[in-house]
Amino acid sequence: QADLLSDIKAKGEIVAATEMHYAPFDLLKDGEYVGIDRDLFDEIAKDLGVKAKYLDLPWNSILPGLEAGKFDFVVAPVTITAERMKRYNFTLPIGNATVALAKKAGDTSISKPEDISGKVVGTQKGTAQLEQLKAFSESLATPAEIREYTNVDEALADMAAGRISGVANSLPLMGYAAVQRPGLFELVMPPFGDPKFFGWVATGDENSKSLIEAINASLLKMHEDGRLKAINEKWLGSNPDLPTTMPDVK
Amino acid sequence: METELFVRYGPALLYGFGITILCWLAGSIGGVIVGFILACLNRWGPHALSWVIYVYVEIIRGTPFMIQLFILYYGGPYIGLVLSPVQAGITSFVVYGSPYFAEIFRSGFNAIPKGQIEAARCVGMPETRILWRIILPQMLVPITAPLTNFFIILTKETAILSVVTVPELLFQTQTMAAETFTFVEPFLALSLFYWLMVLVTGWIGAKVEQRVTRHLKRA
Amino acid sequence: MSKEQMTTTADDAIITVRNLSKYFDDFEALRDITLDVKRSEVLCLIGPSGSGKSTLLRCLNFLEQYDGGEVHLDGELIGWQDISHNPRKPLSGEALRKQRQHIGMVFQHFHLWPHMSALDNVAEALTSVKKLSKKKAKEAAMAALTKVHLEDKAENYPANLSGGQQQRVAIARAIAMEPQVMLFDEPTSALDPELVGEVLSVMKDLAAEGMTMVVVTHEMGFAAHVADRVAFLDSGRLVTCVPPEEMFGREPDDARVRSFLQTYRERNVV
Amino acid sequence: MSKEQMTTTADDAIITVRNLSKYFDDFEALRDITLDVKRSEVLCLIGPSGSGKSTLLRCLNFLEQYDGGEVHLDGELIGWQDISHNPRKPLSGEALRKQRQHIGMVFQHFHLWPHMSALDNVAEALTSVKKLSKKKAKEAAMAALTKVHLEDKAENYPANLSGGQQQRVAIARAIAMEPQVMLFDEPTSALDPELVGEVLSVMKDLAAEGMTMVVVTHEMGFAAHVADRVAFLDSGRLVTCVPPEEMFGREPDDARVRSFLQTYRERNVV
Amino acid sequence: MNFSFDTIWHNLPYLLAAARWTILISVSGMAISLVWGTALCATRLSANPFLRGAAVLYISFFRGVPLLVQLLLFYYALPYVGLDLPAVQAAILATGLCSAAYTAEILRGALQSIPSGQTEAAYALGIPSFSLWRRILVPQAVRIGMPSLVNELILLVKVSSLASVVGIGELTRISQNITGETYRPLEIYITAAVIYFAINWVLSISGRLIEKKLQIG
Ligand SMILES: Nc1ncnc2c1ncn2[C@@H]1O[C@H](COP(=O)(O)OP(=O)(O)OP(=O)(O)O)[C@@H](O)[C@H]1O
Ligand SMILES: Nc1ncnc2c1ncn2[C@@H]1O[C@H](COP(=O)(O)OP(=O)(O)OP(=O)(O)O)[C@@H](O)[C@H]1O
Ligand SMILES: [Mg+2]
Ligand SMILES: [Mg+2]
Repeated sequence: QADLLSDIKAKGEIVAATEMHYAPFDLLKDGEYVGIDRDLFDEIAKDLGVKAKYLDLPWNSILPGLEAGKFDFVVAPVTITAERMKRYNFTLPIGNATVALAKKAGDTSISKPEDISGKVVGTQKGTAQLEQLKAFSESLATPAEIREYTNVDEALADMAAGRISGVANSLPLMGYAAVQRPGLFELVMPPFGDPKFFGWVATGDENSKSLIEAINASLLKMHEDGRLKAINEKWLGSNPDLPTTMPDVK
Repeated sequence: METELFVRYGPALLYGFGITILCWLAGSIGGVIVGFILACLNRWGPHALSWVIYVYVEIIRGTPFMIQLFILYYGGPYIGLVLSPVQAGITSFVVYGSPYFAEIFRSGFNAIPKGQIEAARCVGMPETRILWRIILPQMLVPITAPLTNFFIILTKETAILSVVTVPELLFQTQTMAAETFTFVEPFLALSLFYWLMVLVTGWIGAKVEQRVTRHLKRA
Repeated sequence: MSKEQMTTTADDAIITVRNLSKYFDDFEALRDITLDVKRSEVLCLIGPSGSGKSTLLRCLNFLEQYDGGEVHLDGELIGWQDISHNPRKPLSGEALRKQRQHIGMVFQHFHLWPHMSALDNVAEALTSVKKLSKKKAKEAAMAALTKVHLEDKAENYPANLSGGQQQRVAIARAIAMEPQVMLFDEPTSALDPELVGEVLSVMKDLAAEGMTMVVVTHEMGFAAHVADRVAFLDSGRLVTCVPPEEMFGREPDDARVRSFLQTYRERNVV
Repeated sequence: MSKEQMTTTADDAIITVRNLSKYFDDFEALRDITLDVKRSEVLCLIGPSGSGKSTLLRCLNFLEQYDGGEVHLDGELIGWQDISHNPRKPLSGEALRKQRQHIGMVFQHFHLWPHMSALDNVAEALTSVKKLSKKKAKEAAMAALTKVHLEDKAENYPANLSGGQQQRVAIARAIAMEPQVMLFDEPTSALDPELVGEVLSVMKDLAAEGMTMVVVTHEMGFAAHVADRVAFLDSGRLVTCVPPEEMFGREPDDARVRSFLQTYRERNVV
Repeated sequence: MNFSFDTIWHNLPYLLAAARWTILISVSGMAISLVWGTALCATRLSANPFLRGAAVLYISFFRGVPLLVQLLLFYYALPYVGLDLPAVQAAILATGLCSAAYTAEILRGALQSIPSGQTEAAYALGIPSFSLWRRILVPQAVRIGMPSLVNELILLVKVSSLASVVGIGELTRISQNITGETYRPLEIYITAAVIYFAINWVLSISGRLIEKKLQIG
């Protein structure tokens, strides 16, 4: 029986894939990979006593790549859902994935999430946040029209171009966009829908179990010694309340 | 392989296929027409115009479709050009394809021996008639294959339309993949649909080629 | 120059060539050719290979843009908009087309359209230029093909015709248009003696109907029989232009012409 | 048929044609041709346009796959793997290539390669078949071009050559290879009388050097002067094959031949 | 819209660095495409029905299946049969082999318009088929097909962006990533477009030069 953790330790290197296109978790700044995931995982690799090597892949090919064994682990933030848990092994939460809304700066018609009622809102297709947004929209008097984009950039670009009034995605992402282009985007508080969390994933089979356990242990250690807090404050300016046990998912 | 997936996503996939075919046909036929006009203007039009056409061809051909589409759709509104996704998709498809077609037609023009055109001029045939009766039928010999090639390439370029939320085939298969965490099945469906289009295009191309090369077959 | 000369041109000249010259890059293909072709005349051009016969013919319908001098057809300047202007500007395509309608041509290399049957090759211009109905055009084309004994090959593509058959299609294509002037570039090069005779008689008929013809040929016998005058070209210059009796009948004055004709004479005493 | 005939073939025959027939779809282009060509012989093929002269020539080097009968070169069957087998299977490309190296050909339509200069047209096969060095090949090519008086046009592309010049390049290209047998398809059709004389003398030299030649021609004078025997084809059949004196010297027996030659005789009394 | 030249200026070095991958993959792909495409075309026209059939099959497969899927096959499926190609090689091979199918068809089309008499002339001289192709057929086919070939090579440059699915940070990918950080897609994409244009323009000009050089007469 192969064991991923011992393989990695024997190699002295863990190859982790992500899409370097999900600020503030993963981004390419001045040609270098940085972000919350990077900072966190560097620490974890240190704990494991191995070197971390990062790969940039489009989201479409990350999970197929994982299954084909082209790399060991996915450090992209993946929203923890029941359906996904059937197929993959998740780590403990590493970020808040609750949906939040961004609007065009200066748009006075929207001051709270419910104001999207009857308006057009964009989001990334195939995400857990889309499901949340749909559910939320249904609960409104007049539901919002929801447009799905292959990428959140395009949704934001379309909002800047004036075709849509809001973009919904995970709270950290929307917050970061608002900070980066203050004159253009604005975060609408509070987040809405069910609280959701991001985790990292490994293959769903037995031999990645030990790796997940080791990473979880390392994460818990970071919870305690304040490294997690420091990293989050560096990127978000605040510290999300992340659970230290696996959250309940329906 | 989970076949019930196809039952569940079948209608969406078919719908996407329809949109793909619509954009592809409208875009590529428009592209052929514009390309042909460009090639003709380049050959018979005033000299200054051929420079304009050269610049157009080089710029549009030299830059990626995704970026053109992005600029048209997301940049357009800044100059007051607001298009719907399908409108933008078809427009940019026509624009994107035309320089390639123009170049293919140019190569076709070059392949006709000068003497045959001289012979046509000598009997006083008008230039348009020469184009239709002498040049076009013969230039189809060398260019049917490249034309078929490019129609086939365009079938797959439709995938890029998903960037502007055109609900085409790739868009639908991505939804399927994201919602079900399967990869083989959606890609299989995608490949199958494209393959179908390519098969039909290739078949038509072969038929056209057979027809236009009739005179080359020696008994 | 020329303006005065032109006005002195005999009234019955349909083509007047004045001081014509043509360069291919540095190579002087025609030098200072001056020549008249009278209405209904048959003028044969003879001369060594590469002497400029085809080039001269091609200048007459402006397939070559001549560099110096002028060519007039029925008093109309061929090809150029205006001779005084420098550099010269060619006529528009449409104007050229009008001029060329009156001038038929049979090419040295035939230049048939390979994607059309023999019949369609002949019928094409009848529909598109003469505006005959499809049916009429086919009939007329068939008549022209019959003149050159090709009625049974009407449906063949050029690739499936023998060399002589191709040449005859080219002749039929040109004569079907009934132009005022016909330019023939070696119209019998691929024909057997019998057919040469036939083509000769076709041309005699045309001449009788008043068609003007300029014929490049290497067959002296042909020239002797069909021509009103024979012009001899050498290295791009017009050496002489005289009736055939003078050219072939007695020992020519010019040494170049003499040596040219000699080999022929010797060989043809069979 | 044939097997026995073959063995009775005269020893000095280099080409033996037995019961050759060729169809284009339903059209019978050659019917039952039987013919020998002796070593160093010059055989001229004459006959009306479309009678099958080019087709016969093309069968000799298997550019046309003949349907019936056989062609042997130096005792070797040309083109087919095995004649008894039905349907016949052609030789592999490589084997055909070997056979064709010994047979040169000048085409009726020249078939020069338009993207190569005259010199390169001639030099090409010298490097790729005879494996001469580039330099040697160019020298030999230049020598061949000089033989046909084209040394000053060596750098021209075919499009920039006159008809006669193109034909001479085609001749130079074939003779530079020094094959055992040469097939000429109307090698002088585009040449003026003087050059016809020159080519004739080139061919006489080749014959003296022992080359076998089959020449399709429409110039009876040429045939009379150069041929050892003259074959007359009509509608795909070999009507007669006799020495030129017999063909031209006295009134021929065959009515078809007689009428064919008549027009020619009349016209060439210049 | 406030267009930010700063963003462009700041990120240009990274885009240019990424363009190196684009160039590496597409130039290597072109080499495969042209050489293999010519061979494929010859096979497609060969007298042997099996070779011909194989070429037809090859062409219909590589034209029929989306390149993305081919690339995924090369990278993710070949390991199952024991051929584990590194990402760059897989990308080069996939783009080159796919493009060869198109190149072969372009050449085949062009070859058809070369009069058969020219081939016959070569046969009659006993010119070996390799020389026939190299010296007589290909130069003329290239002249006639050059605009279409340049089309194909330009498409190859652009399609090299698919290499991102196997983790190569080529130009399109990096510009998307930078967009994700700067939220300035128009600026970044226009810059990327200019870089693509520069690469393709070199191709196009070379194509025209070759075309001129091969012009007859
Ligand atoms: N590929 C072909 N398909 C059908 N018929 C053909 C083909 N090639 C030649 N023919 C016919 O076969 C006959 C013989 O042709 P061939 O070229 O051998 O004649 P030829 O004797 O050389 O005539 P010419 O003196 O005019 O060149 C002609 O009637 C021609 O129409
Ligand atoms: N396009 C061209 N470029 C350069 N030189 C040319 C061109 N066309 C013809 N020539 C040259 O001009 C001269 C005259 O050519 P032309 O075709 O008029 O000769 P010709 O008298 O018809 O000869 P032939 O009897 O061999 O057909 C030749 O020496 C030829 O090489
Ligand atoms: Mg000439
Ligand atoms: Mg013939």
